[in-house]
Amino acid sequence: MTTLTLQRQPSTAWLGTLTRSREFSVFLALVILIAVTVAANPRFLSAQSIKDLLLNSSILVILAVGQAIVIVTKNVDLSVGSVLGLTAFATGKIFIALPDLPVIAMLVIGIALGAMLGAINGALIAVAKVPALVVTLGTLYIFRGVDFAWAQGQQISPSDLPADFLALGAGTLLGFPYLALIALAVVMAFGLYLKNLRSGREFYAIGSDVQAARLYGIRVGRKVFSAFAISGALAGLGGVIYAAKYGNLDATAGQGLELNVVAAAVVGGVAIAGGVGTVYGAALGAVLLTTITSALPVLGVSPFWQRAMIGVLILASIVLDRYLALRTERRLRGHDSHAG
Amino acid sequence: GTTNTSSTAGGGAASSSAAADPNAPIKEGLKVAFLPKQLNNSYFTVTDRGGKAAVDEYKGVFSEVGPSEASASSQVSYINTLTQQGSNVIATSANDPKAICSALDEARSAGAKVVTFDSDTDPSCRDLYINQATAEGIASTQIKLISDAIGPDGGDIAILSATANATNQNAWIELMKKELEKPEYAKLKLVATAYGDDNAQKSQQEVQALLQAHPTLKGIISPTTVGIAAAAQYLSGSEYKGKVQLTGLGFPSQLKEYLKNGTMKSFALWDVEKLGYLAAYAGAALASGQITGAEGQTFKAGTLGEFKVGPNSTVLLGEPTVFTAANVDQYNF
Amino acid sequence: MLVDTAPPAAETRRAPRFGFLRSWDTAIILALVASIIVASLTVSGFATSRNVGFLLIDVIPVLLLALPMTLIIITGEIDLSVASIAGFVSCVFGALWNAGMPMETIVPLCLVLGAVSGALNGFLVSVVGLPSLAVTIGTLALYRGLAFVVLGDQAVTSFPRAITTGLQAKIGTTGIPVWILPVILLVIIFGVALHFTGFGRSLFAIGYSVDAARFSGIGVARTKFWLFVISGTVAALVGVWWTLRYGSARGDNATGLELSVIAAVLLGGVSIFGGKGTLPGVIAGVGLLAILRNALQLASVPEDTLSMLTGGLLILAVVAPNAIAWVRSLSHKASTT
Amino acid sequence: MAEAQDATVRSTRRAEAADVPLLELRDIHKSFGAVHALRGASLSLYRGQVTALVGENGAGKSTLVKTLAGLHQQDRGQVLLDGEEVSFRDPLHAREAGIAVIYQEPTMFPDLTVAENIFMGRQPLRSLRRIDRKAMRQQALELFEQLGVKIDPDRAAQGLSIADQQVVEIAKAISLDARVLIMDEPTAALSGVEVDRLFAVTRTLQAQGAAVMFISHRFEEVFALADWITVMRDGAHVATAPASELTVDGVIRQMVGRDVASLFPKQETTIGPTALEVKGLSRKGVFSDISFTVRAGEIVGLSGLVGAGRSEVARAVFGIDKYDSGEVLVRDAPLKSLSPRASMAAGLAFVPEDRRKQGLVMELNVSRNLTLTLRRKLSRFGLLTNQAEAQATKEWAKKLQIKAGSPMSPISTLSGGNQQKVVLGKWLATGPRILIIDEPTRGIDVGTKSEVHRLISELAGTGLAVLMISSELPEILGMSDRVLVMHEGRITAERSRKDATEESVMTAATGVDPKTKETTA
Ligand SMILES: Nc1ncnc2c1ncn2[C@@H]1O[C@H](COP(=O)(O)OP(=O)(O)OP(=O)(O)O)[C@@H](O)[C@H]1O
Ligand SMILES: Nc1ncnc2c1ncn2[C@@H]1O[C@H](COP(=O)(O)OP(=O)(O)OP(=O)(O)O)[C@@H](O)[C@H]1O
Ligand SMILES: [Mg+2]
Ligand SMILES: [Mg+2]
Repeated sequence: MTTLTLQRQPSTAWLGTLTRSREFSVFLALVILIAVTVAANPRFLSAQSIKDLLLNSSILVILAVGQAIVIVTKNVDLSVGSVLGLTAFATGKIFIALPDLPVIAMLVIGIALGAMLGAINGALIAVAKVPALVVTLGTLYIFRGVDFAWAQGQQISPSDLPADFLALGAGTLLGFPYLALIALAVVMAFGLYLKNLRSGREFYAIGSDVQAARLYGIRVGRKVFSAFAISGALAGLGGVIYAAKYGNLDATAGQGLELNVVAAAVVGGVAIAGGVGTVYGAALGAVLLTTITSALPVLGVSPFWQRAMIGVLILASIVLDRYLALRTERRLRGHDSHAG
Repeated sequence: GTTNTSSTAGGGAASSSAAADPNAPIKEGLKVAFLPKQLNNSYFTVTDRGGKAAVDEYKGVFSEVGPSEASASSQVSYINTLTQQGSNVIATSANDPKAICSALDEARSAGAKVVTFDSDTDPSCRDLYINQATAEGIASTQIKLISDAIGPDGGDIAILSATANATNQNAWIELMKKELEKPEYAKLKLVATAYGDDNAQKSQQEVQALLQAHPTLKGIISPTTVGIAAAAQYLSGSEYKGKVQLTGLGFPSQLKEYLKNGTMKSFALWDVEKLGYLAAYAGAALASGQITGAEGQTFKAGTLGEFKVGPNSTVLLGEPTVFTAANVDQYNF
Repeated sequence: MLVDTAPPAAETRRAPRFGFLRSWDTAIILALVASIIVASLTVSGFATSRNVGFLLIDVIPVLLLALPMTLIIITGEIDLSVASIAGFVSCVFGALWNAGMPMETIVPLCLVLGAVSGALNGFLVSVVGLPSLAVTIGTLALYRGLAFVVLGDQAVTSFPRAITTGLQAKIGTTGIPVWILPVILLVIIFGVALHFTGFGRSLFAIGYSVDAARFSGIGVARTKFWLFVISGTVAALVGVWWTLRYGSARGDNATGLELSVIAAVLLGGVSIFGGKGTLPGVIAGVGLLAILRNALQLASVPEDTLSMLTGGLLILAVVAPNAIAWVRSLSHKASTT
Repeated sequence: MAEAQDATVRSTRRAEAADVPLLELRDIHKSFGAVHALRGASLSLYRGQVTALVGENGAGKSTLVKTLAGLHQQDRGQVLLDGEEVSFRDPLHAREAGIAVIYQEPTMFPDLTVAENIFMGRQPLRSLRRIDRKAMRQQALELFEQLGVKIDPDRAAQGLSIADQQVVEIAKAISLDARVLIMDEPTAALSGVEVDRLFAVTRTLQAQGAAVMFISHRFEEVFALADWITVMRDGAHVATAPASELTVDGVIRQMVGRDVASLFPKQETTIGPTALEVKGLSRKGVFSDISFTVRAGEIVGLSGLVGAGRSEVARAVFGIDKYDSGEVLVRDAPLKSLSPRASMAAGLAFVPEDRRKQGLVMELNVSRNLTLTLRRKLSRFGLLTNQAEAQATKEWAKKLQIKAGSPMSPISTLSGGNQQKVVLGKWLATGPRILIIDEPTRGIDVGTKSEVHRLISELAGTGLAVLMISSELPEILGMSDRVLVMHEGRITAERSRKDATEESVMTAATGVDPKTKETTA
C-alpha cells in the first residue's frame, strides 16, 4: 500500500479539481468547437451569432437542468417534450382568451401547469413505486394526446399573441437576450441549491443508493416527487418561452425533444446511473449540443452528415467521461486509506 | 388480377375500364375519408376543412384519420382500416409515393376510389391526383418573387426545405434550379440547400448557419410553411431584417405580421381549403360514376365550377396566389 | 430436504412448470384474449380474414424487434438504436440495389451490417463499460444520420413488384400471412433460449446483479456483447423486411419504432431495471397493443385517444402489479390481526 | 488495561444502573409473509452498559435491530424508551429519539465523499443554511482520529474496502452522539487492530452514559465487551444474564439448544501433488510479486490485516480482475484465458467475501442461486428445466442443512448464515478440485461455523486443494496445513502448521514486532 498523503496543496488544488472535473472537459470541447468554427468562418463570433447561440440554447438549457436533477436521483423524465408542447399550446390559448394577461403572470401559469404535469409523473413514481422510464414514456404519449385532442389541428400565430410577450422571446437586456438571462438564473439557482443545501444533497444521496438513503431517514418518495415536479415546472417554463420565441404554435411543439434533453445531460456528465453530475454540466451539455447543430452547417458539413456527427459527439463525450472516471478510480486506488 | 373481379362484384362502383356517365347524380351517403400526411399539421387541417365542407354539401359521411407523425407505414395501417370499413372514397396525401401503393391497391380492389392531393403517389395506384398548382408554376413563382424582392442586382440565394425526403419539395427544388438557368435570372446564384425538418428550432438554426456561411446571401426561399414561418420569425428579430429577403410558400395568417413589419415582401400559396374541397368532389365524382379518371372527362366541383381531367389522371386546382401586404388581410387561412 | 422453518406460503406451492409466468404476464395474456373476444363481437370488420392479415403483417417489425429487446432489457440494458439500424440497413439495401447487386447478395450483406452496427453498441456497453441508455441514444442519432448519408434525399423504389407483393402472400384463405411462420419460429427459439436454457438463466442473473453473475462464472461482458449483436442483426432483418414490404428504401424508414417496441416489451411485464420478464408476456404485450390499435381504428377512435391509451396502458402495466401486491398485503394484515 | 480492573469497573456500573432500562423491547412479534421472524423477543438496554445479543443465524437479531431503528414496525409487542411506550415510524424518527444504528450490511452512498456519507442530512451549516464543507471535513477527520484510522474525508466512498466501509459506518454512528448505540456485527469485517480501537471508542461512549447493544458471533469479543448477554433462539428471548456469570459453552448451549462439537475439526489428510501454482503475480498499487502453491488435499490459510490485498489476489487468481504480470498454473498448465469461465473449466471455485453483492443474486430464489454455477451441468440437450434445478437444490440444501421456507423462497429472506451456506453450496456443487474461499465464516454462528469447518476439512480429505482467506486468526491456525501472511500487498511469511503461532503470524501481518511495539507504547 502506498503511503498516505492526506495533506493537500491548498494553493493549486482547486485548479486541479477544476481541470479534472467533467464540466471542464465539456467546456473545453465547447471552446474547441467554437474556435474551429470561427477559424473557418469568423462571422460565427459576431454579436448577432452569439446572441443566436444564446437564444437557441436557452430552452434546452432550462430543460436540461430539470432533467439533470431527475437523473441525479437515478430516474429519467421522457415526458418533458410533451409537457413543453402542452404548456406552449396552453400559453397561446390563454393569451387568446385573456389578451391583457401580464407576461409575468403567464410565466407563473406556465411553471405551475408544468409543475402539475410533473407532479403527475412524480406521484405515480413515488407513490406507486414504479420505474420512471416507463411512467414518463407513458405520460409522453398521454400529454401529447391531450395536446392533440385540445388543438384539433388549430394553429396559433404570432398575431394571436401580445407584442410584449413576443418581445420576451427576442428582446435583450444590456445586450443579453432575456431568454438567456432566464436560463442563466435557472442554472445558477439550481446549481447552488444542489451543491450547498442539505435538501439539495439529498437528491444525490437517493441516486447513489436509495436503500441507504431510506436508512439515513431521507424521505425518498417526497424527494423524487419534487425532482419530477421541478423538471415539469422547468419544462413548463420552457413551454412559455417556446411560445414567446417562435410565436407560431401547434400541437407538435417539442416533439422528440426528450432525447435531446437527456443527451444534453449525459454529455454534460450527469451519469444515467444516478448520484453523479451537476446542473452546470447539463447546461454546458445543452449549449454544446445546440452549438454543434449551429456550427456544423457553418463549417459546411453536408446536411446529411450532421445527424451522424451529433451521434459521434454524444458517443465521444460519454467515452471521455468513462476515461476520466477510470483515471479517478486509479487515483483512488493509489491513494489508499488504512495505515492500520 | 383481383381488381377486375372485385369491381364487378362491387356492383355500382365504376372502375377505370367502365364507361363514365357525366350526368350521374352524386350518390348520397358516400363514405369519404381524408388521410393527410399527418394530423395536427396546420396545412392539412385546412385542406381537410375544405374537404368536410364539400362532403357536407353532397350529404356524404366525412371522416379524417391519420398518423400523428408523418410516416408512410402508419398511413398504410390507416388505409387498411379504411378498406376494412368499406370507405367509398379515400383522399390522401402520400408520405411516400411508393410505400402506400400496395395498400391503396387493396383498398381499390375492395371498391374504394382513391384521390391523392398535395403529394401524389405512383400514378398506377390512385384514380386521380389533385394538383394544387403545377410544380413548374410553383417553382417559377418563387424564383420570380425572390428575384423581384432582391432587385435587379441579383446575388446569392439559398433554399430552406423541409425534410430531405419530402418528395414534392425535392421536385420543386429541381425545377427551381432549372428556372434559375433562364437568362433573366443570370444574376441569381443558388449557393446552398438546407433542411429544417419542418421543425421550428432546426429551421432557425439552419437559417442562421446559411447567413453565417454565406455572408453575401441576399435571399432565402422556403417552400414549406413551417420553414418560412420560422425563418421569418428569426429574420424579424435579427440584424438581417430587410437586408436578406425571404419568400416561399406560407400561410397568410402566420406571415401577415412579417409582411407588415417589412421582414418580407411577398410569398405564395394556393388556396389550401379549395384543394381539399376539390379533392372531396373529385372523389364523389369517381364514386358516383361521373368520371373514371380518364383524360378529358369533366365534373362539377360544387361552388368551384367545372374541372377537367388532364393527362395522367391529374386535375389542376389553379395557379398559386401571391400574398403581399396589400392583399394579405383578405385571406383567413 | 429443506429444513422447513415455517409452512411455505401459498404461492410458493404453485406448480413450478410454468412458474416463470408471473402474475402480470398472466394478466396481460388474459387481457389479450379478452380484447380479441370483445373486438370480434363489437367491432365490425375486425374478425375477418382480411383484417387478420393486415394485423399480422403490420405486427411483424415490432414483434421481431421485441425479441432481442426483451433479452437486453432483462439483462438491465436497453437498445434505443434498433429503429435507426433498420433505417440505415434499409438505405444501404436501396443503394446496393441501385448499384445493380443481386438480392441474394444484398440480404446477407445487410444482415452482416446490422450485426456490425450492433457490435459497436455491444463493444461500447460491455467492453468500455458505458451505460447503454446513453450509448444507444448516441447510436440512434449516428445510424439514422448514416442512413441519410447513404441515400441523401433520395428514395429507392425500384423493387420488383413480384417480391413486394409476394411478401404479403397469405396461407390459403385464412388471411394469415405466410411470412408470419418464420417469425413464429424465431419467437419460439427466443422463448426457449430465455426460459429453458442456462443462457437464459444467466441473463436474469446479470439483470439483477452484474457482480454476482460475474463471480458465478458468467461472462457478463461477452453475453451483453452478443445480445447487442443479435439485436443489430434482427434490426437489419426488420430493415430488409420494411424496405421490401413498403417497396421503398429511404432515410426515415422505421423512425420512432424503438419506442413502440419498448412500450410493448414493458407492457408485457419486463422490468426496465432488469432481471424480470417473460417472453409470453412480451408477445401478449405486442399483440395487445396491435389489436387495440387496430380495433379502435376500425371503430373510428381518433389518433389522439389511441396515443393516450398507449400511454395509459404502459403506466397501468407497471402500476397494476404494485397495486395488486398492496391490496394483498392489506388483506393479509387484516387476516392476521 | 488490565482485565481484572476492567471487570470491577463493570460490576460497579451495573450496580449503579437503575432498574429502569433506557430502552426496552417487550415480547416483540414480527412476520414477513409466512416467515415468523420474531416471536416474543425481549431486550433491555441500560445506561452506560453494553448488552450483547447472541443467537444462531436467523435467530432474528437483525430483525430486532431493524425494528428498533424504525425500519420495520412490529406486529405485536412494545418498545419503551425511558419507560414510556414509543413507536418509530421510520429511521429518522428513531434517530431523533437518540438511537444510532450500525447495520449488518454497510449502507453507503458510493458517489458521495466519505465526509458527506457520515453527515448526510446533518451537515454542519454556515450562513444562509449553506453546507460548511470545511467544518464537515474537519469533524470527519476528528472522528477518524478517534477511531485511529486514516481515511481521506474528501474521497468518494466508492472503492472503499469492506473494512473501511465499516469504519465509516462506525464513525457515522458515533458522530450522532446517540443515547443508544446499536451495532449489528460491526466487527465481522474487521481485524484485531481495528476491533481493539472500536472497543476503546465504545467504552468511551459507555463511560459517557450511552446504552450500547452489540451483536457478534465471536465469543471472545462478546465476553470482552459486554456487561450483559441476551440469548435469542428462533425469534424468541431465551435468557439474559450478566456476562460475568456466563461461560462460552453455556451460551452456546442456550443458543443452539445442544452441545457443539469441536470448532476446528481438522482432519489429517495425505497431501498430493501441486494443484494451484501462482508465480510472481503483480498488480500495480494492489499487490506485488505474489507466489505460492496449493497442493491437493491441503488447506492453505492466507492471513493478514484487512486491506492487505488478500481478496484482490484471490480475485485475480480466479480471473475476475486483471493483473499486470505473473502467471497462474493449474496442475502445471497455465489457465487458457483470464476469466472466471476458464478458471471454472480448470476446476477452480471461488467463494467471495461479500455474499450479498458477489456471492448471491439477492432477488432470485434459493434454487436459482444454488444452480447458477451449474447451468451447463444440469442442461439436457441444451435445455435446462426447473425439475433439474429443484433436484440439485434439494440435494445440496440437505447436505448443508440450509434453513429456508422452500427452494422457491427469495434468497433475501434467509438469514446471513444460511445465505452463506447457499454460496458454499453453489460452488461445491460444481465439483471443484481447487477451492478459494474468502472469509468462509464471516457472519456465521458457531454451530454453522463448525459445520462449515468440518465440511472444508472433509473436502480437503477427498483431495480438494483449499486456499482459505480469513481475518480470524483462530480459524487460520485451527484449519490450515500451511499459513501464508500478507502485509501491504506482499507475502511476508510462510509458516507450516506446527510453526504457525498467533504471535508469529501477527508479527508478519502487521510488519511490526509486537514486543517492540509494547516497549515503545
Ligand atoms: N425482509 C424479510 N422478509 C422475509 N423474511 C425475513 C426478512 N428479513 C428477515 N427474514 C427472516 O427472519 C429471520 C431472522 O433473520 P435475521 O436477519 O434477523 O437473523 P439474524 O439473527 O440477524 O441472523 P445472522 O446472524 O445470520 O445475521 C430469518 O429466518 C430470515 O430469513
Ligand atoms: N473496489 C475497489 N476499488 C479500488 N480499490 C479497492 C477496491 N476494493 C479494495 N480496494 C483496495 O485494495 C486493497 C485491498 O483491499 P481489501 O481490504 O479488500 O483487502 P483484503 O486483504 O482482501 O482484506 P479483507 O479480505 O480482510 O477485507 C486496499 O488498498 C483497498 O483499498
Ligand atoms: Mg443479522
Ligand atoms: Mg478481503
